[in-house]
Amino acid sequence: MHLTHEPIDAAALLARARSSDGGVCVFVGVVRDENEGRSTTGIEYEAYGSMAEAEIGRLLAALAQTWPQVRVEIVHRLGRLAIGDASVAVLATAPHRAEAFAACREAIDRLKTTVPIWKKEFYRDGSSDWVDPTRAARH
Amino acid sequence: MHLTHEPIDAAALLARARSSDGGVCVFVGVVRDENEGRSTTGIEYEAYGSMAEAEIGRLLAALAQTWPQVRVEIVHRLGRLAIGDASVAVLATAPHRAEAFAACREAIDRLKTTVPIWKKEFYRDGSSDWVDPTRAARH
Amino acid sequence: MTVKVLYFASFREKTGRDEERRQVADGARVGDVWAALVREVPHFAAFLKMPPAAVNLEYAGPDRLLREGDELAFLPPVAGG
Amino acid sequence: MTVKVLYFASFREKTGRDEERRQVADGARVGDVWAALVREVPHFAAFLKMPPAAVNLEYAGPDRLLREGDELAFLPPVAGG
Repeated sequence: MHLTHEPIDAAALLARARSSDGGVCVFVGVVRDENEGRSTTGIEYEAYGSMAEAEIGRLLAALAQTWPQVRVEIVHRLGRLAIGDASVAVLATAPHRAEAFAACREAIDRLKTTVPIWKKEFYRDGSSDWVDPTRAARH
Repeated sequence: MHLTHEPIDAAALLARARSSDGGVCVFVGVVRDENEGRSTTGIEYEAYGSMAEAEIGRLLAALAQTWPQVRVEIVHRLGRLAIGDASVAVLATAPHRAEAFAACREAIDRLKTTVPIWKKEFYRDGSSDWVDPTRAARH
Repeated sequence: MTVKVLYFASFREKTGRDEERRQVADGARVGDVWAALVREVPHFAAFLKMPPAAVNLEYAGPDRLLREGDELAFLPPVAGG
Repeated sequence: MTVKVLYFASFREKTGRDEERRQVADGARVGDVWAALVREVPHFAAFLKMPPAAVNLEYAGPDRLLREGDELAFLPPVAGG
């Protein structure tokens, strides 16, 4: 439901904003061509699918508690992605823009720390490695 | 350049994100069906066109000072808009998401207070009025 | 000398004009033009202070000196987005 | 009793398996299974503490009691988005 192996259609997501909503905030995460100074050629996303769906569901429920007037949608892509591909899209629509921004930001921040999805980076030198944000934080 | 009488194509805006950017934040302002409790049927946007273009240019220059790695685009629509139409779109792309969110938010906040654009709301009872945010703030 | 004065949105509707050429004294400032408008235009008479103004597409305060051919606008509260 | 243990990403590659059925003692907790894995799997022996774990699709701490048929997973640091 929130996970897909197909390319993310952020434009279609945008088109789903309700007419009663004045502010629409969309965040799209895009595969970069480098990370921490190393040139990358692509990323493979792997998920604990059933738990990731459940975690995103709990995340959306928590956001609805905090911002009852905001509607949030989350789509995360899995599998092998190339540079420039969208890996994740978050849509938040709200009567006013402050809530749309806040909910969108909170959604992507929490998604990145709580939803069981992992990424393996492929480097230009042919090597690859699983990304470990806890290790990066210690740098 | 930043002002248009044509419908805003937020999807086309999204598609212009650079591949080196990891975070893309888009804000779209949509014409609502009510404001401060009054049912609305549409909005007419009017601009001091040449100054609005210049102000948006200065706004973008200021954002580039604050966030040299962020690229921001702004499009504002003018003329008569219906409920659900996009009135403004802001795109901010950046290597990391924190900057994309911050620049996008700052752009729309400053646009709404400094760029000479005005809106006349049309109400369901047939009346209409120019929106005055300074008056609303005193409520 | 002559300056061009522009009116937008509610100011355009209240004054019934979108543009006019005004004769102003040499050395006139933005505030002087506003003072004249307050005397001429009933809608402006109720204003407690000068609204934001722009000279040649940039915001300008009441002390800004005007020059021949300047484009001057008094701006209703902006409400874009 | 038997529980199902899942491995993902780096844990899947290091253990060479994505899923296994393990016999655990009645009354076993999540931390007991981790302790057993630390003894069996060289990669896990280097861990200073138990990584995040999930039982039946929800995060669970080391004291969580296991029941017959539970689905248990130890999770490498997540890095979605």
